[in-house]
Amino acid sequence: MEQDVLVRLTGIVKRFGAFVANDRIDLTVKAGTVHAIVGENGAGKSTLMKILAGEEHPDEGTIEIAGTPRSFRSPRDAQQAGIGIVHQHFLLADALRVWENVVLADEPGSAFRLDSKAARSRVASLAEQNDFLVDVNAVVRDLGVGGRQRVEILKVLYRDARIIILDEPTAVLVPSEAQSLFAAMRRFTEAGAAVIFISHKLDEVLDFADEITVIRAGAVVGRTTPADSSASDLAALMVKVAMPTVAPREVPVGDDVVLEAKGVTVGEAGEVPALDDVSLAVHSGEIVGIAGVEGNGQSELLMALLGRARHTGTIAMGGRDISALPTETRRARGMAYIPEDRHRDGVVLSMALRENAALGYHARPPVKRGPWFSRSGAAGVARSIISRFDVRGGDVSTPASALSGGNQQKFIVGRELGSDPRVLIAAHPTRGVDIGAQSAVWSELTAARDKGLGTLLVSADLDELLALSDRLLVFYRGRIVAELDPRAVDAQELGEYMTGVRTRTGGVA
Amino acid sequence: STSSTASSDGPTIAMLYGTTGDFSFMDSAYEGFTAAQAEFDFTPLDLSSPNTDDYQDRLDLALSQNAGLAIGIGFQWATPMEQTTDHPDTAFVAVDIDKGTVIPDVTTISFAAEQSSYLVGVAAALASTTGHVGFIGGVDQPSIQNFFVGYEAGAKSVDPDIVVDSTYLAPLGDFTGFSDPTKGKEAAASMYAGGADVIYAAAGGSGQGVYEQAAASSTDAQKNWAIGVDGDVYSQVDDSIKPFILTSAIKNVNVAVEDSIAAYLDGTLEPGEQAFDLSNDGVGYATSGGFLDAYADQLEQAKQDIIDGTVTVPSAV
Amino acid sequence: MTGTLDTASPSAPAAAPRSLTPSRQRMRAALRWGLLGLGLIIVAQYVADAPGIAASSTWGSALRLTVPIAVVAIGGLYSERAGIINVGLEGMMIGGTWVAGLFGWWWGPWAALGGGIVGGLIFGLLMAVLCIEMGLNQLVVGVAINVIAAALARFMADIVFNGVDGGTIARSPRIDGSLPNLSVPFLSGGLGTPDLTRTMEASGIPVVSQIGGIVGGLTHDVSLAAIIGLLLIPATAYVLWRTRFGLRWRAAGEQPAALQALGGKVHRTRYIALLVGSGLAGFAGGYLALISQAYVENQTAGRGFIGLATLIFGNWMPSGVFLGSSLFGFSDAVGLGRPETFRALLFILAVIFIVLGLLRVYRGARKAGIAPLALGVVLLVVFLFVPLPSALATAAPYLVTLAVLVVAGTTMRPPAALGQLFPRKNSRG
Amino acid sequence: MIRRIAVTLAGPVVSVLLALLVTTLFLTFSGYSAASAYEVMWNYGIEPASLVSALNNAVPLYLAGVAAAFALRMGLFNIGVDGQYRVAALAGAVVAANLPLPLYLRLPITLLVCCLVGALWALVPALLKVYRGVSEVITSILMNAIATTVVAILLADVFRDGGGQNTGTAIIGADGAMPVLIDLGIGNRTSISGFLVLAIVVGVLFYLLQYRTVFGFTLQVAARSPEAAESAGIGVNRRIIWAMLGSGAIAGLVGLPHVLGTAFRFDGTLPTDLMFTGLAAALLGRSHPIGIAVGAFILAFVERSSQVLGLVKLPTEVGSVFMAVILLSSAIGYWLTERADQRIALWNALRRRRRTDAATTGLETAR
Ligand SMILES: Nc1ncnc2c1ncn2[C@@H]1O[C@H](COP(=O)(O)OP(=O)(O)OP(=O)(O)O)[C@@H](O)[C@H]1O
Ligand SMILES: Nc1ncnc2c1ncn2[C@@H]1O[C@H](COP(=O)(O)OP(=O)(O)OP(=O)(O)O)[C@@H](O)[C@H]1O
Ligand SMILES: [Mg+2]
Ligand SMILES: [Mg+2]
Repeated sequence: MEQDVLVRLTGIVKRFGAFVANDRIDLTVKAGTVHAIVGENGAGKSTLMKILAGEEHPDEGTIEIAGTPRSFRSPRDAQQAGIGIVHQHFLLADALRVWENVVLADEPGSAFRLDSKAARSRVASLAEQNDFLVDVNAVVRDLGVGGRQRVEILKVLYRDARIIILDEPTAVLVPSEAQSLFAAMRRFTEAGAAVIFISHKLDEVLDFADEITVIRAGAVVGRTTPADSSASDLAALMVKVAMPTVAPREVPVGDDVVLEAKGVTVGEAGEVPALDDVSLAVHSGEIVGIAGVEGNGQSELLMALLGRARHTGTIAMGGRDISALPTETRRARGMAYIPEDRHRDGVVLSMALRENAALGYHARPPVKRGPWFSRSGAAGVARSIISRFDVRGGDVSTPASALSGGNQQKFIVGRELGSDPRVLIAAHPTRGVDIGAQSAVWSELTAARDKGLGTLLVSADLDELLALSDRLLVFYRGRIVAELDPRAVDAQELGEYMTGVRTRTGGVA
Repeated sequence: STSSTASSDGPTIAMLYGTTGDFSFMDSAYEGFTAAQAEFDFTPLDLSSPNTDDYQDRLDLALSQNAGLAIGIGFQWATPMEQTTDHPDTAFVAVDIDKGTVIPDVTTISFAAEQSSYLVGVAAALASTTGHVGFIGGVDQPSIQNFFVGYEAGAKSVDPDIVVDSTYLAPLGDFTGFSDPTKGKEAAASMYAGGADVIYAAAGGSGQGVYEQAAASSTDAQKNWAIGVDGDVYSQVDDSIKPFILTSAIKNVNVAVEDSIAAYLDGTLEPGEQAFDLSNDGVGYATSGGFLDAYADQLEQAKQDIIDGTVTVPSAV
Repeated sequence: MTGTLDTASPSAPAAAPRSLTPSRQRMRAALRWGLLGLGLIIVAQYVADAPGIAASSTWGSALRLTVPIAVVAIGGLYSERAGIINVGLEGMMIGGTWVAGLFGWWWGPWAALGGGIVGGLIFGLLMAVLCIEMGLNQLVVGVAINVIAAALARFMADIVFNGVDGGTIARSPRIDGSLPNLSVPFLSGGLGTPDLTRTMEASGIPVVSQIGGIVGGLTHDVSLAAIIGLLLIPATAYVLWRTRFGLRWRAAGEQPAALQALGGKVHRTRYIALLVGSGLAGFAGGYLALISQAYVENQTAGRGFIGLATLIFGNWMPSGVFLGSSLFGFSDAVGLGRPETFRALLFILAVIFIVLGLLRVYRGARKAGIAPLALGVVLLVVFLFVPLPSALATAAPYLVTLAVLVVAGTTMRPPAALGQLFPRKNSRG
Repeated sequence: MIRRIAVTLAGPVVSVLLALLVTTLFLTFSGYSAASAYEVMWNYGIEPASLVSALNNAVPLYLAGVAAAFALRMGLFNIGVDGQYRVAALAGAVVAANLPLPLYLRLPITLLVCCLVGALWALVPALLKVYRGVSEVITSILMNAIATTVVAILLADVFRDGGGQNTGTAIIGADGAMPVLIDLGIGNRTSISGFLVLAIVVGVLFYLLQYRTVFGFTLQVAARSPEAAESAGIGVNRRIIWAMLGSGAIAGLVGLPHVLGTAFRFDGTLPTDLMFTGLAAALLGRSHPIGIAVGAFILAFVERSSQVLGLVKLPTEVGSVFMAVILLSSAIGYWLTERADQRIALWNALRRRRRTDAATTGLETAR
C-alpha cells in the first residue's frame, strides 16, 4: 500500500514546569488510515494531540503536515493546515443552535449579515452526507452526548479537516453509537483523511485501528498493528498489568432488599414522563446492572433515587420509605453515589482533595466534629482514599482540577466506597479510566459486593455491565423492557433490547 | 488670595457646610462666603464635606484651627453647636435654623421661606388664566413642604377656588429629587398638561427641567409660567427660557452669611435669634423680566400685610 | 446501523419546523394582548376617575423616561452577552453626562450625544483593560468605576465648569439648542399637518379620546435623540441574531473556549462588545444631559442600576429589555402624575394579575396561579379601600417591577460564561 | 498559612500605595501640590482624636463589609445591604427609644430587632431567587428603592418626633444608647464606642461560621458547584436563603453605630453611602474578616483625614477620588500580589511534585 504520510511528529517534547508530559515522541500517520493512540491515564496522549491541534506549543520537536514543516501559533493555524480535533470534554455553547456551533468563527455571509440559510443548509448537507441524524436547528442544550459528539465532528468536517483527531470519543457512547462513529470514521478515511483516535477500550482499538501507538509516561513504548497484537499485549505495554477480569463470585446474593423502587415516575405534568412507572429491587450483596441507550430514563432514575428529582411512587432503603427524605438524609443512611459527570457532580474542581473528600460526608465524623469542619479529619479521609485507590498526581492540598480525569474518577470511587455504604448507585464508574485503574475499580466494587453492598450499576460499557452485574435491567423509553441474566446474554442481543428491537419482560430472576 | 498663608493677618473664619452644587442654599451660602472674602480681610477656612456624620469633627477642627467665627450652614449644626459649650474665643453662627430655636452663645438665623412663597403664590394666582397652578418639590421634607404651604396660602388668598397641584419628585431622605432635571421636566409636563399654567419649582437642580418644560409646553394659545426658588432664576437661565420665568422666591442665605461675617469683624455679632423675613428683606421675590409689573400693587400690599402682621402665613416648620 | 442513531435522545423535542408561522402567531398574540391592555386602560380611567392614565402627557413622559433606561440596559446587554458583568453602568452613564455637558457646551446638541458616547467609552476602556486584559474581578471593577466616575465628575467639574458661563461645580454651562422634535404627519401634527390625535384626545369621546391620548403621546414631539435611542434596540437585536459578529459575541458569553478553539478572537470580541456597550451607557447619559440642557451632578439618579435590573429582568434579550424599560418608564411617568393615575395603575395590575392567576388555575397549574391571584386580590382591595400615602407613588416603578417578577413564570437564563475570566493564553483542563 | 496572611495584608498595602500614586498624578496634573495635601492629611489623621474617630467610623464600614462578604462567599452579590441597613436602623431607633426596659435588656433586644429586620428585608431577594430564579441583584436594587419609600412613609407619618426641619424619631436616652467602651482620655473626644466590641464579635462569628464550621464548608461547595453540592446532599436553595439571611442580619446592624452612638435618633443624618464604602472594604479585604477590618480602617482613616483638605484649599473631592482609586487599585494590588503568590505556589508545587515523583518511581522499582 502506497500511502502519503499526512502527519509526521518528530521528537516532540512538552514540559509543564519540571514535569515532562511528552518525552521525545515520534508519530507518523498516513492518509486513509485510522491511527489509535493508547496509554494509561496521564500518559500524555491528550497533550500530544493538543500540540498537533495547535493548542499547545511543543518545547522541542517538529511537526510536518503532508511533507511541509509547520509551526502552529494558534488552533486557527492548525485548522488551516487541515487538522481538526474533537476534545475529550466537548467545547460547545449550550445555548446556541447546532448550526451556530458548527459555523462559529467561519460563518458564511457578509460583515453585516450572517447568511444563516446558507449556513444551515451547508451543515445539514454535511450531516446528511455522513449519516448523522442531527437537527441542525436544535439547541445544543437539548442534545444527548452522542448528538453533541456529532456536532463536534461536524465542526471539524465543516472546516474540511483531512486530519481528524478524536480524543476518547467512545468513552461516553453506547455501543451502537460507537459503531456508527466507527462507520463514519471509515468513510473519512476512504475519502483520504487520516483519523487519530484515543481510547482506553482496547477491543475497539483492535477492531477499528489500522495502526496503534502505545504511550507510557510521555514516551512512545510501542508501535504495532491489530494484526500483530492482542489486547493483553497492549495492556502489558501500557501499564504492565493484566486485563481487568472479574473472578466468579463466592458469596451468594443476600435475601434482604436494600433498595427498592415502586412505580417511580419522573416527568413534568402533561409531558411524556422521562421515567415511567419503574419498579426494581436491589438485594444486599447484589449488583444490578442498568443497560440502555443514554437518555432513556437512567439519569432520571439516578436523580430520583438520590432524592434530587421530584417523582411519584415510592423509594425504600432497607425497607424504610425514603421517598420524602432529602438527599442529605439518604446519604446519611448509607447511600453512596458515583455520578455520571464527574466534573459537574463528582468533585468541586477548585477545591483541594481534602475538601473534596468531605463532599457528601460532611455531616458525619471524622469530618464533622460538633458544628466544626475538621480539616485534619477530612485530610485523613483524603489521604486514605489516595493511598487505598492509588490516586496519582497530588496530595491532600492539590486542587481536584490538577488531577487527570482517570485519577479524579478513582478518587470519587474511593470516596464513595470508603464510607462503607449500604447502597451504591454507580453511574459509569470507569468512564475515561485506563485499564489499570479499571481493574482496581472493578475489584473494589466486587469486594464491596461480597461484603454485602447492594449496587445499582448504570454503565454505557456493556462489557462492564456483563462482567459485573448479577442481573441486568434494560431501559427503553423510560421503562424497564427486559430483565436479563448477564451470563445468558451477549452484547449483540443486549444491544437489540436497548434499541427497542426486542422486547421482553421477566427473564431470569 | 489662593493660599492659606496669604491673608493670615486677619482672624480666621470657618464655614462649615455640605457640598456646593445644590442650586440652593449651599450654593447661596458659599456665594456669601466668597463675596465676604473679597470684601473683608480674614483667613477663610473652607470646611466642606459630603458626609452627614462628621459635623462634630469639623466643628472641633474649626476650634483647633483657632477660628474666631464658625458658620454652620444647615439645621443639623444646631446639635453639635449646642453640645460644644466651651468656646470662649469662637463665635458660632448657625444658618437656616428653625424659627424659635435658642442656643446659648450661638447666633441662629432663620428664614421665613413661607413668606416669600406666599408672595409668589399670590403672583401665580394673579398670572394664572386657568385658575389652576402647581408646585413641584424636590424632596418631600419639611423645609420643602414649607414652600408649598406658603405658596398655597398665597394663591388661595387671591382666589379661594384656585386648584393647587403638588408633587414631590422623591420621598423624604432621597436626595436624588434635587438633582434629577429629567424627572422635574416630566412632572412639569404632566402638571401643565393637567391644566396648571404656573408651576413653582422648589426642587434644586431638578428645577431646571421645570423651567425648560414651561417653555416647551407653552403654545400660542396657552402661555405657561415657572417660578424659581432661592436665587433669582431669571438671571441664571438661558435667554430662551427667560420669558417663562414669572418670578423667583428669594432666600438671602448669602446675605445672612456675609452680614454675619461683617458683624463679627465689626464686633457687633450678638448671640441669639435672627429672623430673616420680609420685614428685613431676608426673603423676598424677584421682579426681573418685568412680568410682575402689572401686579406690583397687589404684591406690595400682600407683603405689607405680612410685615404688619395682618396676615399670618402658615408654616410647615 | 443508522436507525439506532435516532434513539440518542428520545426525550429531545422533535425538530421544530422553522417557518414564519410562529412569528405571525406571536404577532397575533401581541395584538390580542395590546387590545386587551387598551380596553383595560379605558376601563381603569373611568373606574379610578383618572384621565391621566390615557393622557398624551403621561404616555409622552413614559416614552421619554423609558429611553435612558432602555439604552443603558442595552449597553449592559452588550458587555454581559459577551460574558462581562457590568455593574459599572452607572459610572459609565455619569461619564456620559459629564462629557456630554462639556461637548454640548462647546459644540452643541449633536456633539453632546457624541460626548456622551465618549464619556462612556473612557470608563469602558478602563473596564476593558482591567477585566479583559488583566482579568480582574468584574464586580470589583464595576463598583470601583461607579465610585470613581462620581468622584471624578465632581473633581473635574470644579476645574473645568466652575466659574465659567453659568457653570458650577455641579453643572456645566448650558447646551445651546436641542435636537429636533419630530411628530408623525397627519397623526400628530408633523410637518404642519393637522394633529389628528390631539383632536381625538380633546374630543372626550370614550375610546376615541383614549386612543388619541396614547397614540398622540407616543408620536407627538418625540426628540430625535429618543428615536435614535429606541432604534438601538432593534439594531442591537439585528446585530445579535443576524450578523457574524453577533454569533461570535454570543459565543464569547456562552462558551468562550469554543470560540477560541475555532479560531475566533474571544478577547477582541469582548473588547468590542464592552466598548460598544459602554458607549451606549454613555449615550444614555448624554440623552439625560440633553434633556436638562446641561450636565447636572447626580442627574443619573441610579438609572444605571435600574438599567442593570432591567437587563436581568429582560433576560438578556433586546426584546426583554424593551419590555422591562417600558414597564419601568410607564410606571415612573404614572408615579409622577396625579395620585388617581397611580390608583388606576393599581387597578390595571390587579385585573391583569387576577386574570393571569385564574388562567393558570384553569389550565391546571394551580400552584403557579396562587401568587398572581393573591397579589391581584391584595391590589384590588388596596385599590378599593385603602387610602395610599402619596410618597408611595414615587416607588411605583420599583413596586410594579417587583410585582411582575413575583408573578412571572419564566426563569432567568444568564449567559453561561457571565463573569468567567478568560485568560489570555488558553490552558484548558 | 503565613503566605496566606502575607498576601492578605500585602493586598491593601499595595493598593494604598497605588492609590497614592494615581491620586498624586491627578493632583499634580490639576495643579495642586500633592505633597502638602498628604502632609496635612497625615498629620491630622494621626492625631489621637482622629485615630479614635477613624476606629469608631470603621465599625459601620466593617459591618457593611462583612455583610457583603457573607453573601459574596456564597457567590451572591447582596447590593441590598443599603436598603437593609436603613430599614433596620429605623426599627432599631424606634425600639431603642421606646422599649421600657433597662439598658442591659434593651440594647440586646435592639440589636436583635435590627438583625431580624435586616434579614427580613433580605429574605425577599432570597425567596425570589430560589422560587423564581430572579437574580438577587435586580431584586436588591428594587428593594433598596422600596426601602427608601417605606422609611420615608414610616418616618413622616408614624415615627416622626422632631419639630421644624428635623424629621427624626424620638431621642434615645442613655438607657437605650450604646455605652462607651473606654475613654482613652488622651484628648478631646477619644472614647471608643461599645460598637467596637460588637464588630469584633460579628467578625469572630463570621470567621468561625464561614471558615470553620461544616455549614461554612457547605456554603463554599454550594457556591462553587451547585450540582456537586446537590449530589452531596447539600441543598443549594437552603444555602442561598441562609446566606442572604445572614448577610441581611449583619447588614441590619450597619446603621446602628450612627443611631445609637452619634445621632441618638434616626434622622436625615444617617449616612447613605455605607454600603458602597463597606463593599469597598470587603473587596479590599478579599472577604476575609481581618482583611475587611484593615480595609475598613483605611477607608475610615482617609475619610477622616480628608476633612482637613479645606485647610490647604483643596477640594474635598480629593478624598473621594482617593477612596475610589483605592478601591480600583485594590483589584490591581491583589492582581499583583496574587501573581507573585502564584509564582511561589507554583514553585512549591513543582518541588513537591518532584519529591512525590521520586517517591513513586522508587516505589515502582521496589515492586
Ligand atoms: N496545563 C497543564 N499544566 C500542568 N500539567 C498538565 C497540564 N496539562 C496536562 N498536564 C499533565 O500532563 C500529564 C498528561 O496529561 P494528558 O491529559 O495528556 O493525559 P492523558 O494521557 O490524556 O490522560 P487521560 O487518559 O486521563 O485522559 C498529566 O499528568 C497532567 O496532569
Ligand atoms: N429569542 C431568541 N433566543 C435565542 N436565539 C434566537 C432568538 N431569536 C433568534 N435567535 C437566533 O438567531 C437565529 C436567527 O433567528 P430567526 O429565528 O430570526 O431566523 P430566521 O432567519 O428568521 O429563520 P427562517 O428564515 O428559517 O425563518 C436563530 O438561529 C437563533 O439562534
Ligand atoms: Mg486525555
Ligand atoms: Mg481521559
